[in-house]
Amino acid sequence: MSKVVLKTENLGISFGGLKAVQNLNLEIKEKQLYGLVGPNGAGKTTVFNMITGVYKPTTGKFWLDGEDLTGKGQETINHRGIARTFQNIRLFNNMTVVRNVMVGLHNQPEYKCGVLTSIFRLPKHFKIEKAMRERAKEILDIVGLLDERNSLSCNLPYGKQRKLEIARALATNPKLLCLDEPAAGMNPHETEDLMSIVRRIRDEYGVTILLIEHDMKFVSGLCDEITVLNFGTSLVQGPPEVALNDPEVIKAYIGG
Amino acid sequence: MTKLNTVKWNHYLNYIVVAAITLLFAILSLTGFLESSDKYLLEKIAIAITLAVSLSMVVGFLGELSLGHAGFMCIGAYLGGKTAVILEPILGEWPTLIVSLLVGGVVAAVFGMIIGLPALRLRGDYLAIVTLAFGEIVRSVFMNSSKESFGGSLGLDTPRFNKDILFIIAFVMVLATLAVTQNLIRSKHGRAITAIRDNEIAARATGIDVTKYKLLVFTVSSFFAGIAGVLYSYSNFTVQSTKFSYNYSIEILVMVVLGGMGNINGAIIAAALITFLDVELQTILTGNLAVLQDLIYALILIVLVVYNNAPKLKSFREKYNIKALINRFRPHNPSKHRDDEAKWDRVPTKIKMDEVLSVDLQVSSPYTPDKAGKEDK
Amino acid sequence: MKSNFKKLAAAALALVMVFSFAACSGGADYTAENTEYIIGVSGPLTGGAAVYGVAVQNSAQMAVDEINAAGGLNGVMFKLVATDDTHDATKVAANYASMLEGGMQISLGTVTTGPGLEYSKLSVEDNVFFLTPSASGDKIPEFVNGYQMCFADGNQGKVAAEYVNTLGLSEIGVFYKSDDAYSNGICEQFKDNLDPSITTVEAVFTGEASDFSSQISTLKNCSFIFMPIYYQPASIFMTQAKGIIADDAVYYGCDGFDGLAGQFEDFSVIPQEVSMLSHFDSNATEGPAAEYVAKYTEKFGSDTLNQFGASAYDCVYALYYAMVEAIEEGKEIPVTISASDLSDIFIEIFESGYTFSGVTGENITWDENGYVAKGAVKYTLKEAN
Amino acid sequence: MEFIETLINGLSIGSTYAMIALGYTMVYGIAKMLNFAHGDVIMVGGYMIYVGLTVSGNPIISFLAAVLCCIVLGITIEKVAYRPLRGASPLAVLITAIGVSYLLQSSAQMIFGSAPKMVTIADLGNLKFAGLSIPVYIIVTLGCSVVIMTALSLFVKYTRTGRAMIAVSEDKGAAQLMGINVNRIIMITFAIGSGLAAFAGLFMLMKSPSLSNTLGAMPGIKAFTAAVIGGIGSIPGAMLGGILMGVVEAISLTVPPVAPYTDAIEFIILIIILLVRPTGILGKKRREKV
Repeated sequence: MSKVVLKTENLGISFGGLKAVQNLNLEIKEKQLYGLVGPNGAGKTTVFNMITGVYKPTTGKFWLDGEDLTGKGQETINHRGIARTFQNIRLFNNMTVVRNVMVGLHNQPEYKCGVLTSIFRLPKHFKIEKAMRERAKEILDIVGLLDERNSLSCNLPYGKQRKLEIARALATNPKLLCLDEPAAGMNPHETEDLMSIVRRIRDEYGVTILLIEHDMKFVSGLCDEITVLNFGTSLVQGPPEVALNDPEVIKAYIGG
Repeated sequence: MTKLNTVKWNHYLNYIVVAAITLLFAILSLTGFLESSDKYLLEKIAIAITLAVSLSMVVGFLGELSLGHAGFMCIGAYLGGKTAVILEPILGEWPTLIVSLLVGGVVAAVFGMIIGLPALRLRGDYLAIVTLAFGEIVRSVFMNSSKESFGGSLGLDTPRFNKDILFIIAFVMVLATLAVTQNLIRSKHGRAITAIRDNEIAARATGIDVTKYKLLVFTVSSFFAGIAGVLYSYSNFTVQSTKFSYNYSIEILVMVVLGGMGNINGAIIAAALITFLDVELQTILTGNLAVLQDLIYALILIVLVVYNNAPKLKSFREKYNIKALINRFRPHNPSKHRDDEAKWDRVPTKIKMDEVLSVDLQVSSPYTPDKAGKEDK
Repeated sequence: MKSNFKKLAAAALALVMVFSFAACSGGADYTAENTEYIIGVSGPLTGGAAVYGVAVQNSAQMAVDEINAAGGLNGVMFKLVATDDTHDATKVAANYASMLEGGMQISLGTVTTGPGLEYSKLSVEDNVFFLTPSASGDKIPEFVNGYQMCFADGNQGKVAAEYVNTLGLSEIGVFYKSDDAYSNGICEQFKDNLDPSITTVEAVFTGEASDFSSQISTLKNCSFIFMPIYYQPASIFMTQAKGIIADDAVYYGCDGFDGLAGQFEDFSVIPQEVSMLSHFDSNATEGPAAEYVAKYTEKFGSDTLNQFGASAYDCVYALYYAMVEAIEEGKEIPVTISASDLSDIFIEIFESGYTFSGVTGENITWDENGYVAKGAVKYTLKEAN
Repeated sequence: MEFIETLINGLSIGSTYAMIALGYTMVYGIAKMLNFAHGDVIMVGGYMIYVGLTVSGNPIISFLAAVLCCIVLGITIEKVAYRPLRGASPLAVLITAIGVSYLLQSSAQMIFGSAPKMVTIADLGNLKFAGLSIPVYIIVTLGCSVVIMTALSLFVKYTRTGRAMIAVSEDKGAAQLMGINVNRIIMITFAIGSGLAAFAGLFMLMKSPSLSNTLGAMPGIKAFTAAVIGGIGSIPGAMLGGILMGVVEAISLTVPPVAPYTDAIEFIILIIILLVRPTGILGKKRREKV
């Protein structure tokens, strides 16, 4: 039995009386590819926002590797090992692709460098800059963006922007990588490509992956286990082929 | 490993140019070729550049709008000036200068850090008005100070430094400001700062310590504003708080914006140009023509800004400029693209003033559509 | 593409700067090519205090024109250069340098006190004589080259207090501008010299405030209000105080009140008595003051008629007659005389009991410090209705 | 009794601020720009009243002429200085606004000279009531501003144009897609804002008859502060903020030791309010969709 990376207990949040998510219990195990599916407005992104610290949950708690992270800030949660991508892409538009990834590397202990070191241009500054660049190139290679590394990120096509987001999140060396609709807006060929990238990240880096996706082919082809959300509550949990065929789920999607 | 220390000369070009100009004028000054009006002008230009470069760190790179830069300068001017008054008889001219520069800069920096705190909570215009308010409060405090402390409405009498040398010192400070600003911006820390500007939420999610960097930028920026203030107090016999009103902050902001946001070289050129224009208009348009000063300044401002920024004039701008002219004679060679050649401190940046007013989070919105349209827009 | 435009601008700037720097040859002999005596003055020609600067500029120009029309000084004409400092001390250095380098030999200093201190310190280094019409700061005459045509603030405050002490009041109101050197300067001396048995009720304002209802509330029970402020805010105060402050109260101001009458189309709308301590009476019906008022009004209208202008008019004449006296004493004043040499002559003349009679007083003299000695009169601008 | 008088003074100062703040808030809410030239439109309004009075002698005609002039001026400024920059950085617009402000001030000095003009609109006298003496203009100003605020709220809520304004303020692009002529709406906003500036000019002249080219500068900034305190973009907020600022100013001016610090106190209150409520008292809290 592999260990649990992310565990949530009765996680819930309400906005002005509206219960967006309630009583969510998840257990994501190490190196698992976990899917979060559900119709629009079911509260999937809200779950992401809670476990990455954008929102503070109103009820319940969650743990990463046994450490309680409930109510911590976004930066702290990222430092502890949860990284994410965004549904509406949020890149640093005025930076080149490679620098976007270098921002992701910012907090890695091996690239530590004080402000004064940089201001006075001590040799360490140059050494670290170079090392960061090399590392960023390696990460870009994984998602297949090495050739575009010097273009401005806002000039990339949509699909590549999504991949860049993944690369940036990966650069923060997470234990858990949360992908918010990574395949949205991609053509089937690109989706195929993305699936292999996600698998590769999991296999080579040992990162546990939690993803939200509407593309059922993508989910069932990739995920080991899924949770179906509807109106903020978990309908079914289990392997995709089982969960997706559950009558409740079909009803929720078709609209009963 | 040999490549580690390869210096990118183009990164230091502005530094070299400013240093060369300083040296040139220093030689001219020491050999008696400069009139005192030239020296005053050079002092003013150096102070303006220091202010513009330090403000561009906040506005151009951190992406926060500050309308209180003159407030930090005011603190520097009064505290540096007071230090100079007290210490000059004890320490002599030069040690006093160094101590007052430090005192003025550090105290301004402390206040910069304090004013950086609301920057964590407020965005866009709300922060702008808080910084404006801060500047006015500072001004009011010095204005109403007792005669013995800071001179009150009469102003603080400060020693004026030898005018043959002061502008050289001021330009050395410009170089220091430039070095610190550029080195900071062109490092991993600068990358984090620009990341916050480009997308604060993504920066947080990527683990950037937003609090630390916002405070850092405000602190460093106001440190140099304080230094500029001390220089100002040394270049005048009296420091009067009326000078440091929000109008002066706006004047500095104009330099930064005209220079192109996040473009340090642009800010330097704009600061020099505007100061030069200001002083020339003031001394050329005398008597009955004086009323034309503001008129001409305003017209130049409007035309420049519209020309530089109007979306409709974009194609015109791209067609007729020096680069296009040069490129006609020197074909561009795309294969020369080196690693990371894109100039990241030259990219256009935009401050989203209406960021706070962007679309509600649908799920969380307590406002139903008909309720939202009630009275407030 | 922006930066390219900047480059163009920068190139232009560099060119202009090189030319402007090249234009000056160096050396201190700025007056060598003068063909007229050049008088310089720096004052607020634009901005909130422009009315005072413009009055000085107009009046000084009027005096210069008159002197020139009468043949100048032994055939040599005078020329006035008025630069704009917008009441901002930091602009004075540039103005001073450009005027000096433009051949200025005589100076009227600055119009207002704040920039005046800066000006004094700058000009004392080069020994450029100035006789300021209206920069009334106490410190200004302390400079060896600085003389005032107006009363120094402290003096005004003292004289005003002495006058108030004779009135036998138990409580008076004081209304002043707390961020203004002139207003504070007078107020301080006034309070120091006031009989301690008189209690004061104070109200202040700052900046360019235009709503004094709160201050009026504070002062509404006072029967005598001392207002060492300029006439523009005073006129606002009086208009707003109508019906709130008792009709038989007295408003008493200093020379800043001058010009007040011109502010109102009909001064009698103010019920209270308005009087001031001044050296110039704009309501004069005869004598030099009346002549000046007539000439000025004809040329520039009554908008900017105030004691600043009258004082400036006197300054130009005082300097002219001082030069005449110097020549009579055998001194030579060639048209190319340097500012410093001329300053020595002026200082000698002014220190040796030079007497001048003009619009703002008769037999005006200066003490060794440069403070003016002339009759301060309490003018009643308007009787109580 | 003293206190009531102070309070009334505060309401009077505040209603002028509110009138200016309404203009700021309208323009900000819809065009999303800080119109730093707003204060100077007030000044132009004041001069127009002065010109009207000199020419016609009738306060009402001259006031209406001033409103008209201000509206035309507002529309012209928007067209010449702001519209070409739509879609550019908001800071660029801020700078042209400052340029326009300088332009108006120096033009006014060129045309009308540097001496302040005295404008006596009409002496309304004082109202004696229960031992209080209240100038009538205070009551007029207060009444006018309440009426205008209500009218403006109703206009925005119930008319087609008003609702189009809300739409534009929420999302320009979407409003355009819905067939709203964004340029026209922004033009109307500027027209309304500038018309209100003429009202503010009238109020200020009723209070202090001295008219100079810097008339609108400081009140402009104070009113902007008021608009932010109330929650910029909110019409009742502007009113509330204005009145609050006025009352604070009046109280602070009557307490001798703090009186010189009045401006500072107002700004300190602004900072405190923004720290507690980052979008002002009535400002809507907006969140970015993540």
